[in-house]
Amino acid sequence: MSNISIKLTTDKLSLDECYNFVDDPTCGGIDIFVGTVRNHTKGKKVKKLDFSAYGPMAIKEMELIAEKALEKFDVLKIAIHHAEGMLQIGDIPVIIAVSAAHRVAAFEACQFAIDTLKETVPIWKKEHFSDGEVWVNAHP
Amino acid sequence: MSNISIKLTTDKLSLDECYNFVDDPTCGGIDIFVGTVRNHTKGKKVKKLDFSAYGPMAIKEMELIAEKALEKFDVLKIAIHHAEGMLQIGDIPVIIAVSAAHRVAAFEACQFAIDTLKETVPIWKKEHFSDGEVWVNAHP
Amino acid sequence: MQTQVLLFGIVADLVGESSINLELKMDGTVSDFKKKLTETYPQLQNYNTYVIALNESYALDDTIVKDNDVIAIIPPVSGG
Amino acid sequence: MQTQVLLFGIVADLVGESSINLELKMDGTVSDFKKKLTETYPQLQNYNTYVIALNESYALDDTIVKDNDVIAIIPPVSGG
Repeated sequence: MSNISIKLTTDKLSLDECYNFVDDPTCGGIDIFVGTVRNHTKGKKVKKLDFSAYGPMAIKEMELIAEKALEKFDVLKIAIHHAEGMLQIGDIPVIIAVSAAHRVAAFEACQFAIDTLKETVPIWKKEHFSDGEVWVNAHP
Repeated sequence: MSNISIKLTTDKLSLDECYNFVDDPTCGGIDIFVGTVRNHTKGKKVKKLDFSAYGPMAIKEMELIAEKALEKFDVLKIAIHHAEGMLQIGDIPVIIAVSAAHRVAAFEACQFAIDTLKETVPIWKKEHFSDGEVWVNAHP
Repeated sequence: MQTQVLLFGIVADLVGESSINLELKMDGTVSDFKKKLTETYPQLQNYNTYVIALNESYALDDTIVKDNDVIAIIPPVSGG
Repeated sequence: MQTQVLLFGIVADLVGESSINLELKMDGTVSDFKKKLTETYPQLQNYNTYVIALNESYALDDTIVKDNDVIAIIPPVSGG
């Protein structure tokens, strides 16, 4: 669909690419959420994060989220881009951009999309510390 | 303050500049709101928008919003950049970026900032149609 | 006292100036200022949705206007 | 029937493989598959917080596993 952009990639994610995809002459507001790799978690220093994905299913689930966001909220276009592979502090694992005629819908759809992504999309991150590594959320 | 970036400018606003300002090794999420010039309002086709500001007070009020956002929400850095002068369809009147350790605070602070900006910052826009022009909100 | 008043948006259009000078009595309030403004510019009689800023901060109706205060008339804002 | 099972995250680590083959009876359910999996890989006995996907969609415990279905074991996700 031309109003949905989904990407799972080992390349660096691009804020401008997401912005340009959702920008539209009929839109009045764009909300963009950018996940970033934090240098600490529960008081421990993180060195890097390794993201692995069940690729085909991750893309399907991201498409489902995008379709649901367009259905549920009065929004125009949505981009959901996620990175795979080894990320350093400050790198970007995920960008979600949503455009809407009115800003409240853009905010709501963007929050819905990131909340749902963190629940349903089969992507896993392993945190690397100086003294070992651990799968995040593996033991909820 | 080094965790607040305020700008009122006739230059093109930059998404990357706002992102780079708020990005921080301790942050896990960044929310960015981008206002865009819509090509219609209440069914009428808009040609362009002219933004004028009471400059010194607009900057003071944006600083107040930024300080209040840092106080009210658990966020790290905030950028509020606003354009002045004549903008065309697709141009960007405003960018607000907020970084936080956890994403919910970033979303909340960003919404708070744009909502408050639209109420308190002395900036006015005049919509130019093919058959005339009108100050937005002048007669609420 | 002689004051300088900054006008913006539709108020500047209605008055036809972006800055005016107004003679005010000493120790008058923002309310007094508004009355004087409407007397001097009757075209503002039907337009009273503005608020007043003194020295780049929003002022209340009972705030005292002091000598050398920068007065600004702020019609409903529409930034963003 | 012979099925291919994809493993991810901590489950792949526990089993030591990212893909395994498992002999399943015809017309068994996802529940039956899970039982067989734990019998074959006892190291998963104390790890049951995963869910199952069939053909890249989440499946329920009573879904029938058909021949040629792509089975995947999905431990708690942590993307974003």
